[in-house]
Amino acid sequence: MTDTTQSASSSEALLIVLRHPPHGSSWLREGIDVALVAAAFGREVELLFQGDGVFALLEGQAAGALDQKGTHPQLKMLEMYDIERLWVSQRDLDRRGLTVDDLMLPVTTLDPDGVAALHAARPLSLIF
Amino acid sequence: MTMPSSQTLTVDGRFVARDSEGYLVSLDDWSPEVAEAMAQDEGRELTPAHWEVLNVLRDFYRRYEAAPAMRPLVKAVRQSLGEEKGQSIYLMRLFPESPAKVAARLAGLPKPTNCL
Amino acid sequence: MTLHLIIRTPHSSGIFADLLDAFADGDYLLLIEDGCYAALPGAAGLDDAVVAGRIGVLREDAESRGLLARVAPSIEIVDMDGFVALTERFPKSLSWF
Amino acid sequence: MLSYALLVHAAPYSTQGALSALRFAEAAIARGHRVETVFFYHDGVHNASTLMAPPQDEVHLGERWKRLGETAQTALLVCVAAGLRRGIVDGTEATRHDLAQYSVEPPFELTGIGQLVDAVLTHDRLITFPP
Repeated sequence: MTDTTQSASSSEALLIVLRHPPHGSSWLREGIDVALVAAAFGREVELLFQGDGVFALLEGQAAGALDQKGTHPQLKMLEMYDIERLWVSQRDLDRRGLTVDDLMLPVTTLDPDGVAALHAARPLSLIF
Repeated sequence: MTMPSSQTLTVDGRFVARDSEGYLVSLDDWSPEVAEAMAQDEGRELTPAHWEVLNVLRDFYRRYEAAPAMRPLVKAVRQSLGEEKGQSIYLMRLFPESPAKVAARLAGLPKPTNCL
Repeated sequence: MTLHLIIRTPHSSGIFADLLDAFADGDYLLLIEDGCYAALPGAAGLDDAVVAGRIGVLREDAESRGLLARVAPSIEIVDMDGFVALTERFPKSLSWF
Repeated sequence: MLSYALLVHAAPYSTQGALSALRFAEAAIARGHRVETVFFYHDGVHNASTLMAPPQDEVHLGERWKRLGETAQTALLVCVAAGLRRGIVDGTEATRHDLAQYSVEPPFELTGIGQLVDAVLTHDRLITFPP
């Protein structure tokens, strides 16, 4: 398990927790929008993919019906906004029959204690 | 045909509709000639240095389906055109007022939502 | 320490699982809106061992749903004023939906 | 005394969230706190519609927010990006986007997501009211 609480520089980072899958609702897009704006303002931002939010990272996504934009290009854009810390709940991957090899971006996995520790260590966070 | 709502440009005998702030009504209308005409209409001249940046923006949009804020624009320019040009002061000189906004408009990217 | 707020019934998808994964020592869980149904004794979704003594239900929302007399004994009943008092005690709150 | 920001994702009348947020705000003020900002995002932007007309025997959420804005000097901020997509625009944005009508008036104010980030960073507490 990776220690989530050590990095002093991150204690004031804004943690955006993404819990919804792409396409079916606008939660994921609107959550990423908040992350991008915060980063554009120079704030350190981290993302935690929990629950159905892990589906956001699934490899091989495309635009939706009626040309609905996907969120995968937004996720690929994160590095341009210097958002580099992506945390994923290992248990939520397991529950959905996925592994990190199914994901489109390099991530750091957390066990349940790690998820709780990350939440506890970040004074500023928003769930989408 | 889309009704030109406010200002039209005529490029190579074709009408190009723009909204009241000068953004293209339909992004499909964009071409390098349209960009030149838009710039001329705004009293700007597009040099090769301007075009390098417009091309970075169009490439950014193709990859990420979004127009960048200033910081990621600077980063994208630095990645494609080098350290010297990847500076906000350089972009400010090319596109005074607001490089991310002005250059995105000329590059035919969607109108931003005033979100920043 | 975090105040967790939950507004869905315990039978809705995945929320309680994700919340419990994020629940740390010293945290508190307040059930509001449809989350109040989790205050029934034996309701699926909440692991008593995890949250015993650290869980409350919003009085007004429980009352309007016919739950007030049925709330499990380990769950505190908190009114709107008490909700605000909880946010004074806990510097951070997270809403799960 | 603490300063609060509330984040409202809930549309009026569809779910209980907007009402919970209002009642929370009123209770917080009654305990001596300041509710400095309410930020409307996602479907919560519909709370700002000036065209809301509920039956007379139901709470008028638009009026209640307005009263909060006027009596407690709470800033009622509406995300412009979320609003534009959903037809929640003020006069300025209507002009900007060549629209014939608008649906937002003061004390509601269209702003960017940056104001939400700012509220998260500067207020003592942030409480989210989902749909």
